[in-house]
Amino acid sequence: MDDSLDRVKLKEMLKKMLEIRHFEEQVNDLYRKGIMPGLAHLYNGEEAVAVGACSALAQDDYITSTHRGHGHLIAKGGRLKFMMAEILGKKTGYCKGKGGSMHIADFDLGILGANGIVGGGFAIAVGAALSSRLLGQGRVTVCFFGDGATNQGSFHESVNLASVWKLPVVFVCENNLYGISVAQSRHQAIKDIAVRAQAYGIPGVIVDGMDVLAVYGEVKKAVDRAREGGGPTLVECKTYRFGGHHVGDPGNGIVYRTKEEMDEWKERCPIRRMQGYLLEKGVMTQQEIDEMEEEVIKEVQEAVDFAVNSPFPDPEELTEDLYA
Amino acid sequence: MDDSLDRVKLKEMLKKMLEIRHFEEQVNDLYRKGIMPGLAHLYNGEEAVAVGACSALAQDDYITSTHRGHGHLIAKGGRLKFMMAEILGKKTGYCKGKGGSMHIADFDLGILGANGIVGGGFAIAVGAALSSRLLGQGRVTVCFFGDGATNQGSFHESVNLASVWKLPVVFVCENNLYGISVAQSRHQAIKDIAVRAQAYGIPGVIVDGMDVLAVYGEVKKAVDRAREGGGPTLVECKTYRFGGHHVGDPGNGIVYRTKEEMDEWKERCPIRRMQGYLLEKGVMTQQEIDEMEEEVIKEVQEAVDFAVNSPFPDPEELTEDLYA
Amino acid sequence: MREISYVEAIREALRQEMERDERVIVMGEDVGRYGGIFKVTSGLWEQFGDERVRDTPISEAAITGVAVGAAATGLRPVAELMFMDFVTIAMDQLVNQGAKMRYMFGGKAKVPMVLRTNMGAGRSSAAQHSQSLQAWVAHVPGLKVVMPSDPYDAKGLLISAIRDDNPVVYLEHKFLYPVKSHVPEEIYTVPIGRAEVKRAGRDVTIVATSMMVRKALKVAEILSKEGIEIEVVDPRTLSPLDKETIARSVMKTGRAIVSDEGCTSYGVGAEIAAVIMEEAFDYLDAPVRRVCAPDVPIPFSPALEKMVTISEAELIAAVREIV
Amino acid sequence: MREISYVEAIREALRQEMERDERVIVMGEDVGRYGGIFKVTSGLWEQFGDERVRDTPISEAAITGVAVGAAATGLRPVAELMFMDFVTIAMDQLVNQGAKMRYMFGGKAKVPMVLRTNMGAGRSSAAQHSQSLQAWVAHVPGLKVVMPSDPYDAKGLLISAIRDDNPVVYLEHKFLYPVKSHVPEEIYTVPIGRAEVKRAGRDVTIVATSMMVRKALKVAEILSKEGIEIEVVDPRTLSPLDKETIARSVMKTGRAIVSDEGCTSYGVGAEIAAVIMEEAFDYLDAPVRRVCAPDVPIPFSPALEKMVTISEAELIAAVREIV
Ligand SMILES: Cc1ncc(C[n+]2csc(CCOP(=O)(O)OP(=O)(O)O)c2C)c(N)n1
Ligand SMILES: Cc1ncc(C[n+]2csc(CCOP(=O)(O)OP(=O)(O)O)c2C)c(N)n1
Ligand SMILES: [Mg+2]
Ligand SMILES: [Mg+2]
Repeated sequence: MDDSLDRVKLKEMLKKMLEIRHFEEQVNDLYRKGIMPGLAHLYNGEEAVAVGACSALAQDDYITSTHRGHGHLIAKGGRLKFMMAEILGKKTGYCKGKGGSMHIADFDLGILGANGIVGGGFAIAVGAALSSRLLGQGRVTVCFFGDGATNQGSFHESVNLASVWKLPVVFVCENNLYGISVAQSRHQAIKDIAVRAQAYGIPGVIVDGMDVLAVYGEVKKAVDRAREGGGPTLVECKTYRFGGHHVGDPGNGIVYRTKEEMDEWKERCPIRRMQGYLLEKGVMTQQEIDEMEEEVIKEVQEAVDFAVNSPFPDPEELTEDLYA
Repeated sequence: MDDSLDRVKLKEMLKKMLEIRHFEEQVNDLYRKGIMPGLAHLYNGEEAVAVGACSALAQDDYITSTHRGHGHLIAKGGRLKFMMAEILGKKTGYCKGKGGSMHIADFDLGILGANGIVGGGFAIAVGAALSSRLLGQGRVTVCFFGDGATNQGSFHESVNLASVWKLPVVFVCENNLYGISVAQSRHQAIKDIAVRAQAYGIPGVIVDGMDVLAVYGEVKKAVDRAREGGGPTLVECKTYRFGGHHVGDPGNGIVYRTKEEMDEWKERCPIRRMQGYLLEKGVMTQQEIDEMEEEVIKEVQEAVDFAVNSPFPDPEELTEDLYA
Repeated sequence: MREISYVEAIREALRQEMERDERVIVMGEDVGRYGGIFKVTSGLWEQFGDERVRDTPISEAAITGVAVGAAATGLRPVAELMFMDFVTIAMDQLVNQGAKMRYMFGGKAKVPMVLRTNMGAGRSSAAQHSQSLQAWVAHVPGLKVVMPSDPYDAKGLLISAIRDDNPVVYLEHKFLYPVKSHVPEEIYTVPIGRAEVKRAGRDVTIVATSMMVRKALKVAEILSKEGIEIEVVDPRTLSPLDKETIARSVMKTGRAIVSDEGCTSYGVGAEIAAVIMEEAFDYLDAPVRRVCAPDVPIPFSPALEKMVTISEAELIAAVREIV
Repeated sequence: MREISYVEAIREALRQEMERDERVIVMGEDVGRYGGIFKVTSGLWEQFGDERVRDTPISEAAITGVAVGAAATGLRPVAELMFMDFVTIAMDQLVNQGAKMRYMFGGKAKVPMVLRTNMGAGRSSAAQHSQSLQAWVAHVPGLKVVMPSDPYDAKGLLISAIRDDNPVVYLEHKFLYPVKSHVPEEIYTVPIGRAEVKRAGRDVTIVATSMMVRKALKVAEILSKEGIEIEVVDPRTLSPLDKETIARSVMKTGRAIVSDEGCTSYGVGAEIAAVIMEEAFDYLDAPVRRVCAPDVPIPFSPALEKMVTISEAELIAAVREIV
């Protein structure tokens, strides 16, 4: 167990993972009920990555997120009710309903936004790191992205720039083995995305993305290194999405994945694993865990209620917020 | 000495290098005299790369070239007079004057074009390789590019695609240590571009780009491998441009390079080196070399005369050649 | 008469051309076994296999550039960008390479490729999955740009596009995919560069693109009951634009509305309005009205998004203003 | 009165703003010690050093995207693209990220960045180093687009652009760089969104952009001797466009020519022509004439290139046609 992690923090990590899981289940439910407009890309199964990584950050550190962003936002402190309201297109949402699931941001929490463009966040993350350096702020940016995104030109340009300028940014790859339906082996001829670090002369590490403490440990090292001026690191987290590519993906992605593979990964549920660890180490009792889950369920339900009961934006808001 | 190289071929390699050198000197001259419109990026110093690589290709193999393309085109068999006429904007040029120095192509020779966009040729090369594979042609494509171009997103996307599809393409990097004024150490945090091959699970090799036989040898291996279905290779040639970035670059690039560095590299002139080799091995006598050079000078002069005496395009040609 | 949907018509065109010509291939993200996220290429992978129906990495620039290179060397690739919003990533390959290659090389190259993608808002997909950027590509010499508005044209224009020796941007509309109409089973072409009068009328011309053609036809139906006869002209091709057919209609009606789903300013409506003024100024009884999208990014919330997707009511209001 | 060149005016604006505000930084290819290939940033690296005057790798997408990210987090970056042709590589970062960030996030972000680049043909640089793609960026809500036509506006508009809290595309013209005129040494701003009547006249309005303003002024001079008085209106900003000033002029003259160096079809001329028709239809005595570039890529050969760079003679011919 990492010494920097006290009991409070450990519990918080579990709580965040539970929040993500239950939040996503509600989103899925709202989609099925026809209450959520559009689609959403759920984070179930990958909770350890967002929570492990964000636990290594201070409040004013930055993150950039992706189309699969709910987990990152919750892990960085995003308020469930404003998120849920946004996802339902409500005036009370983080972006007044203008953004939706793929475009939630909270600059006060250093959340520079989810992104609908695969690879859209890389350069923004590097830009934030440049600000931090030139403004002498000591802030570190964590840039989240998937395996599929590592084939975008913007990955290459951005990591190269960050490395040659030695900027304080940590690239956290969620290798969930697929970009929509295309398996990693069919979109790149490498198994470990971490090897791509060598192309930029930066460290590349591989970590079990189903183990929140392992993710925390590696990202923490990278964040410390970045903060001390050591430049970027590429951290590859091996993980898996339990659901489909988005809420509308038939059979949770059974068209391109086998049931065996899905079951195998579900066995490695990061939440169950963390619970086992906390029980084993005597940090929490089963009863405490159950209570925590109850509380989370309640919080998420409150967020849903808030969102459902919130009004839609007014027509005159259409042209607001375009120019500063 | 590579067995596949007979005396005829060795002499041809020297001749091509001489053609490039003298051709470029004439281009420079035409620029200084105000006869050449626009600018041109000369290949002096890098002759061994183009000639070594193209010597490993068959006539119907493909190349894609760059803004610094004269050398590649000559090496692949481009006709000097049509090239020179194009560079002067004449109707008799390869592209009827529409392209100029940065846009010469000869599809009959497999020359898919120089390119004004740094990084513009990568995907085209991969596309040609895809054609070759699907049409069962067994053609290999050599894609030329500079060190600076390896920071473009298109490099990454194209090499990745070629590697995962195992296409017959060889990526030949001319690492001349600078992208315009920016030294390699200031545009990427790696010394050997060949390491970038690891990001795609393909072989990456480093070769002395001032040694035409060394270049030939490595590219030949890569071409054979590609033709046999082994997929792409990244070949990094360490080289140097003797002149400035383009004909108008003050002091041959002295603003950002030291005289010592320039002199040191000039000592390693690939043409002198090849001449020494041919003399030493008894392939040619000094007199034969001198005669060859005379002949080349004459040929280049003929190209200049042809170009200078050719007419400019007619006004009605403006709207021709736009749509097929 | 057989009726099939727009998405089926596109798929049929692809299948028939692939059967006819081995050089035609399909490539893009998730176009293989998954059949494309809008199911356009569904079934093609099963029929033609991995080599000719190619899933790509998420690399829009390479997808487009590889299509350019492949087209220049003997294939006839049909590349798909999942959403038109992603053409932003591929503009160099499309515009600097694909569109200009032939011209720069003095006619030495030809680039017979099709870039298929879709435009249109209304699915609560927000600002990066809803754009209608046709004005950009139509501004580029060397490209052809087509926008079929019904299943018949969808099939015929795609076959023309595949057979065309130039790069053609083929723009589908998300809301047209399920729309059905008569489509012959046999192969036929709809010529690129030819507009069509989709409904004749004497009072007002509506020049409409893609989905707006459907809406204009409905509006024509409605207003016909009031005695207002609208002529609906569908350019079908934005570039090269069939100015004659458009001008001829306006010369007859004297009034014109242009409706396209791109943003109004510097959009398709501006060009068509300018052309009408140039070609039919003396016939115009009123200024050409643009009924295009407001100049804002596409908002997520349905409450706002419905204001940027042009309604029939807006068209009706515009007609009433100028008749 | 001090006269300096356009390039010096731009440089002075950069220098003065960098002196005034530490958050202003410059980045781009070869902008540092080399001073930029058109020497715009010459001397800035010496004064402000490596950290604030940053040479970048050849990565236009990252240059633009990093500027977006830096702007959203407290810097005020001025990024340079060496030629406007390269904006093709950066469109996602500029359009999907920079332009939309504020709107998508419901006003939470601001993106005070400037993207400087240059347009215009005539240097025998061929099809990929000569384009004038202003119509593309002007079509994008969330961006502002300015095109100074003389040194005074160049300085004042750049200072405004740097101080603006929105992404501003700042378009220079290669042939204006050496042009000199009066430029005050002190800091001043020229407001974004305000057109200027560069010369008053009663017979014809020429709405001209960038270099075409200069040519229009010369033509006005020449034709004035024949008694034809031309009013030259320079929008200066394409987005937001100052429709009032343009319309007011045309209401006075009744005749208008629009001249911009982008390709004619779907170009800037179309928008301005459409706006004139919308705002001043009843005052128009003739259709608005577009004198823009022909719809071809820029050819290399001077013999052909001179036909795509709009000449004063063409403007004169257009004036004669409509007066
Ligand atoms: C530029 C761009 N191309 C394609 C898409 C469509 N798309 C959305 S998510 C996705 C897959 C992304 O894969 P990965 O990066 O591995 O993330 P994951 O979805 O697995 O979390 C694709 C192709 C997009 N949104 N943006
Ligand atoms: C997309 C793009 N960006 C920038 C340029 C301007 N430019 C022309 S050559 C060059 C340097 C290229 O460096 P490298 O790839 O190392 O090739 P070298 O010139 O050294 O042969 C640059 C920046 C360009 N032509 N295209
Ligand atoms: Mg993935
Ligand atoms: Mg170089």
